[in-house]
Amino acid sequence: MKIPLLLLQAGIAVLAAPLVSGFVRRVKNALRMRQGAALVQPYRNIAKYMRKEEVVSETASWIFRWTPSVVLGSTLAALMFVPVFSFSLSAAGMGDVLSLFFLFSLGRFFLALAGLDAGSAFGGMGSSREMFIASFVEPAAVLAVAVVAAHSSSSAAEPLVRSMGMSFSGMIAAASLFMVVLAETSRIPVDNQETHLELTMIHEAMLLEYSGPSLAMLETAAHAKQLIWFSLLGAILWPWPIGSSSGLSAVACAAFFVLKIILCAIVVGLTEIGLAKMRLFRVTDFLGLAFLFSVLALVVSGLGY
Amino acid sequence: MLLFSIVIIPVLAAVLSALLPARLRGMANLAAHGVLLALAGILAYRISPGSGIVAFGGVLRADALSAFFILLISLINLAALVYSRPYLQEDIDGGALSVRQARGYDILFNVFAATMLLVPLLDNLGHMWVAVELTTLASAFLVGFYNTKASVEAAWKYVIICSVGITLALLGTVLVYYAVAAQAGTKTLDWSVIMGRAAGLNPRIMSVAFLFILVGYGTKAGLAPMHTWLPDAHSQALTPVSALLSGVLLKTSLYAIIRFAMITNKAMGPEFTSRLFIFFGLFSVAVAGIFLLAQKDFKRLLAYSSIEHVGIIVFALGVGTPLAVFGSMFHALNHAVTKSLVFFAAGNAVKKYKTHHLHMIHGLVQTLPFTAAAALVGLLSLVGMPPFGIFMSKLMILSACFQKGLYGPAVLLLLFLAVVFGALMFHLSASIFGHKPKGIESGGEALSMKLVFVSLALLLVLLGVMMPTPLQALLVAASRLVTGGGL
Amino acid sequence: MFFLSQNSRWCFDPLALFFLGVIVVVSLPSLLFSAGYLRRQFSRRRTALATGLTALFVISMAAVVASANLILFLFAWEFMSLVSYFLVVFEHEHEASVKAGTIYLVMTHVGTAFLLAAFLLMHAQAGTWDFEGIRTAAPAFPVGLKNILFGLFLAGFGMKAGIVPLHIWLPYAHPQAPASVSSIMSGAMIKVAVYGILRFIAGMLGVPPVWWGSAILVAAGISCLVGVIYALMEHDIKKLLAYHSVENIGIILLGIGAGMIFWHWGWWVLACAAFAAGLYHTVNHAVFKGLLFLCSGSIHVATGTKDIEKLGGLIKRMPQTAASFLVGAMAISALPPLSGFVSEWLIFQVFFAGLRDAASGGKLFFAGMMACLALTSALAAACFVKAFGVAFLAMPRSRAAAEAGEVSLSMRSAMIFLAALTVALGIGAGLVWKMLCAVAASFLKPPPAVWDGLLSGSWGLIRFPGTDACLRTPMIMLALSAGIAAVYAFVRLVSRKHSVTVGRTWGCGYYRLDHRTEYTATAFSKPFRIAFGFFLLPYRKTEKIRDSFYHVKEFSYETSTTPVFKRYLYDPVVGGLFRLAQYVRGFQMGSIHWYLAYVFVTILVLVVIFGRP
Amino acid sequence: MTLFLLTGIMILTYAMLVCHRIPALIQNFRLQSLFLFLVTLDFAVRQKEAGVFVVAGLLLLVKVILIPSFLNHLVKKIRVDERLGLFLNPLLSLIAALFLTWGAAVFCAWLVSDSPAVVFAAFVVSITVVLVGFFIMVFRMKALTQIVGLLVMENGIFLLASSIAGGMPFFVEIVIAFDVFVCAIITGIFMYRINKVFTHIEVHRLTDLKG
Repeated sequence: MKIPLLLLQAGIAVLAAPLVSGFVRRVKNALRMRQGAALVQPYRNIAKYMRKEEVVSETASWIFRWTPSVVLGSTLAALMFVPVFSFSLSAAGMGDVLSLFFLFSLGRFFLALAGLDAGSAFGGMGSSREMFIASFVEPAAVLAVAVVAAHSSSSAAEPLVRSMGMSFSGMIAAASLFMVVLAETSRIPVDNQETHLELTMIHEAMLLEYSGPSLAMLETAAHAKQLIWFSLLGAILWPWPIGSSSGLSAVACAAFFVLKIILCAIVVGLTEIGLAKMRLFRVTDFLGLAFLFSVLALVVSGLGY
Repeated sequence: MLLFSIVIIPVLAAVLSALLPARLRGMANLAAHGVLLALAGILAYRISPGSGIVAFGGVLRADALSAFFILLISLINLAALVYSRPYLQEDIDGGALSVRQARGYDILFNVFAATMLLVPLLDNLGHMWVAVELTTLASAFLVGFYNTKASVEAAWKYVIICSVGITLALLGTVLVYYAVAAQAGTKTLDWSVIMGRAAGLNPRIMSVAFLFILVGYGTKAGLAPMHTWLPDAHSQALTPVSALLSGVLLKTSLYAIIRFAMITNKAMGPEFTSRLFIFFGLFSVAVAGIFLLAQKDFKRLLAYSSIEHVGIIVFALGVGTPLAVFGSMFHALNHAVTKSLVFFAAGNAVKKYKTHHLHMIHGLVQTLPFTAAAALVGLLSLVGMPPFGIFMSKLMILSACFQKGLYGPAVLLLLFLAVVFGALMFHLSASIFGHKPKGIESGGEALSMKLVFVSLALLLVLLGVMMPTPLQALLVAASRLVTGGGL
Repeated sequence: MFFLSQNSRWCFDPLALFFLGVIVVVSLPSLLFSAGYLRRQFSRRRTALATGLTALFVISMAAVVASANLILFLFAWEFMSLVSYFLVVFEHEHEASVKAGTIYLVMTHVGTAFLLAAFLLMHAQAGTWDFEGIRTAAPAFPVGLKNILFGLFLAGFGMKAGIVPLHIWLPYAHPQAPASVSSIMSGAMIKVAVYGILRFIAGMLGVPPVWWGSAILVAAGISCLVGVIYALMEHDIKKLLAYHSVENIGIILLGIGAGMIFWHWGWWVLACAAFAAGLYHTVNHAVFKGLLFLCSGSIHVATGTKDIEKLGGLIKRMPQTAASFLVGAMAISALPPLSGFVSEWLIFQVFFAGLRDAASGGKLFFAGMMACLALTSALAAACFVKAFGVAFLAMPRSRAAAEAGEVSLSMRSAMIFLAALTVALGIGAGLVWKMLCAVAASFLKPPPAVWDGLLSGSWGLIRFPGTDACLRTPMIMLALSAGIAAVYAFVRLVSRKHSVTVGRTWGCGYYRLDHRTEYTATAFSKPFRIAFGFFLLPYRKTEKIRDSFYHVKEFSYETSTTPVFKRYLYDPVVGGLFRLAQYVRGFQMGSIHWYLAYVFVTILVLVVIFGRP
Repeated sequence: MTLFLLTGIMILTYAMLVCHRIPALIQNFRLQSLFLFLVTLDFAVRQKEAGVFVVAGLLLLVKVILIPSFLNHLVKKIRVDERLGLFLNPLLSLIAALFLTWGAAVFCAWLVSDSPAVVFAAFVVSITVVLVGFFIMVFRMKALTQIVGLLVMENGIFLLASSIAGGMPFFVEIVIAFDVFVCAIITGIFMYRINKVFTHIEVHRLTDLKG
């Protein structure tokens, strides 16, 4: 019944995801008055990795070899939960945003193990910092989603989106979620995607040992994850026409969705340019702020706005 | 005739052991104390149905209460005797004791047993006082048996403090006599007669008399502020003697206090004595708990734990309901059995490691496995762990206390018992477990010692899990006698 | 009137049967494991003794759960503590296990003192020792008494369960016992305490006031966080797992506390669901904690050490142990297809329902609890990445780890059985959920109308009543495996010549990396130590040992965290008692004159005070 | 007549507190026992009961003749210096004794308020003798003083027993007197042992067993 449609939707999303991060990079370079790489540069990278030969460290175990598939697989499964174009598995009762977060933590768990498996200091440092940031992201994210869901009687992603109009508490929750998105997609204030200085990068450090097709898979997984977060953020900020049941035609929904994603990308690009990378132990205050925003949102929604 | 024979047998045994050579003397003593236990059983059996009384020529008299104490005394005497045979044999082979001293020990042991058996049987309060005084004198030589500085000092303190205490008790007895004489004009000190007339006694004199009795016999029973002689005497005495001292001697003086308390209760109502008992009981448990924490000597540790258990028994008497008195009697029996088991184990350990110091004794499990098992069983039973008797008696006492509504004292008791539990576990588990010190080789426990350990441990578990009905009947009769109310 | 021969009554209602099941599920594999585990370490006689004691331990736990009489319950409860004390002290050669045993028995005994007081109060009030009699008499109890009873039960059972201020003994006792025993202790014995809380507080004292539920929730929240933070700092694998038991007990009590609050507000459906969520996490924790302890036991046997800093690279030498440890780690970090995920998802739903429906004050309270649970599960994931990564992956850090071999078949089969059970509990969530709702309803006794709300949905589906969010774990499992298979096939298809060569790990091109450059557990937990510094009060000492002109030849770095509860709560009390004892010891100074003076003063004081006017 | 004897006993009790040397103490005890014998004889004459005469005779034999001579024999055998070793010098001891007498008087007034003067006087004297006996045991260093203190306390109780309601039952008195004699003998033997082991009989130096 819905399964083939869902698979189709996931496939399109995976293909479109690199485009989004390419677009974000384009936005940043434009603001820096630079020429910068083409929009499709991420596709070229992935294609290059695909052709390359894979070098695996001698100390690595089967975990190192299977992590890329698990990470990408879990992200694909997560894709099915989020209302990307039309509707999502949660509408079919598969689970909801909470399971989404848990699927992300599955991917993160294996990626961290792979980082440790290679036996180099950089991988260990990366996974330690990744888990550190993830543990402070989790409460803020869960609470933000809970607040938003509190309006729409269930935390299933799809109904969550449909019934909730533009409300003040939704806005504050979206702000908190925006900070969470910055942390999760390793954007500037928390982690720097573009650098290759081993001691500063967090997400990249775990991928340091990978090459060839495995690296390609991990790259696409990162892009897909970013797409999911953007679509979740967009769903909360501009909740209206999503999904087939709202009377608008499917094409209009998809167009509106793409518009939302572009808007998010621009906002993210702006913040990346505006801020400098924080010291690791100030990230706890940053994410603490995000958590406070979601508590504020809860208080506001408690008052009825 | 039964009562007379109970008193005469140990005296005869004393005389025989003065005459017979070593091998025969052992047999005679064993036979004598075996028969004694049997007689005590018969006495208990004859008395338990209803409030039967067995008397002999106006001097000796036994009711349910004294039958129970006779049973208790003869049981522990037998256990101590069976244990002291191999214990002394080791000393004689090792040259620490001469054969003459061993003979002296047997005579004194029997005299001591005779005096203790006499106390519950005497009806006249004056005679009872003399019997208690004689127990002190008889046991003084046993405490000071080894002619070392420490044991002589311990014996001296034991004799003097207990004699002072008992003199105060004599003053109390005289005051009781005065009250009886002044009120009814009858010149008698027989307990049964006084109980008949107890209702009309002058409450003022009776209260003062009971205070003297409580402090006097309390000194002998090791209640808190007057307990100072007890740790010295128990740590310096021979092991079987200290088992007798703390297992049974303390209880005989408690028996005397109970007799007087029954009179005072009849004269002035129970709340006067119960307030005193509860105060002294709790104070003893508290003092024992605190002193246990800072103990370094194995036998002194056990002496303080005796003070604690005497405190619990007196506390239960203070609660005063039939269930509480049943619990206190049952606790007295449990404590006697447990304490003798632990003292025997301590005796072996101290002899093997040649030191009283707890920090030097460790790895007992490897050097003396049977003794370590006995020590562990005894320790766990002392602190009231389930399969053993004290868990049940503690439960009875506390439940009686809660039923009567004495929440404050019950909570205090629980608190102090927890402190005692911590102290005992902290000290003894370090010495029972751990590595064997180098110079000591393992093994060397006599068969009869093992027999004593196993039988006492089995008795404890039996008392803990189910109560034999004749014993239960005896205890119910005793508690009905003391509190006047059915269970 | 008192003795076991007259007082043994048993009851097997659904709650008791559930906990019996939990005990059996943990004990059987552990006993199987212990056969191999003990034989390698101890002589034949001591192995027999240990197995006998373990069997006795399991029987006593079963007796506790099945008893229907206060005395029998108390008897079995103390007997359980006693036997577990012997097991903790089993390797009595090590001084540490004797000390741990003493701390354990003393704290358990204090806990039992609370229980004893509560039982006696109930007996004094209700007049009977049987559970039935007390349950019928319970509504008549005065409210003040009910609150006192609640406090006593929470303290007594909290001490045994390991709720935070009372958890001191747990990280000492569990690691000292042999691995198979510590898995039973962590898996089953702590659950018996949870059973006690359910049976007496929920089962007997009737509808609870709201502050009961919130007290349990607050205690549970603190236990979660403290447990996981200390686990992050711990590098002895069994102590790490022990601290995690504290954390998971917190999670279980989160469910139960929320259930009691809903029960007070009369939301029957949510109350049943919350209790069922708590019970679900109980059985999950029993299974995966048992599994993890068995794996730690096999590591201990194979390498002879429990310190993960000395391990490393075990996955290549002990594949099955590594695989089962990984399954356990994934379950405890609540990763999707497995059982841990399902129960934490349920507890999240409980809090979400509470958040949505509660009044404004309640909203914040439930939000706080939800955030605390989220933080705890994330920290748990971090902790087990550290534990698994440092212990099993990369290069061995010591000779023992390098030469470790796989353990015997019986041990491996026990571990694999539990791992399979973890996966099964994850997949068959719908079935288990229905059973647990029945158990929860059995002792909550909701009005019959509630039943249909709970039992909807097929075997695979959990429909959480109230928020109608539903979870189909088999579907998630399917989606995951489909995703992974699709990706693998796609990559295999696209890069046909996909050649994989084995090279050296990237060491910035200087030299061949060896185990000294690997990330150690201390390093891994350093960010957390700094972030939670306000609570852990970390201590750090660095020292240059040998210095040359250009660079440091040898450097010593030492760090430790202060055990806050032990230092600021327990040491002052125990230290104070010992100082008091030293002072009071002065009163027995040996001079006979003072002793006589004591007797003299006593009689004077008594005559003055007690002499009747 | 009895009042005269009672004052005699009181004076001797105070005298006991003052003496410095052991033979003096024993002599004082002997005199006090003699006066006790006379009091008992006086009561016996007034009651005209054979039993009390026997008791008085036994008292004379045990307390006046046997015990003091045994103690003197012991002191000669031990050949230890005869100073008593006082904690409190005689003056302070006397003040304390006065205070004890006042206490005994108050206690007896409260206890036996409605009895004739002689019985009241006998009560006060016997309680004072008991308290002084206690005092001697606590505030003197030598072991012998503790034995004598104990015997003095028992003297006080005997006085109390014989003065109220015509004396205790006959058989009880006999057994108690015999018991006191045995107690004196045994404590004497122990004192001898202390001297043999410690070569002194200062009891306040016996403080090895602590804690």
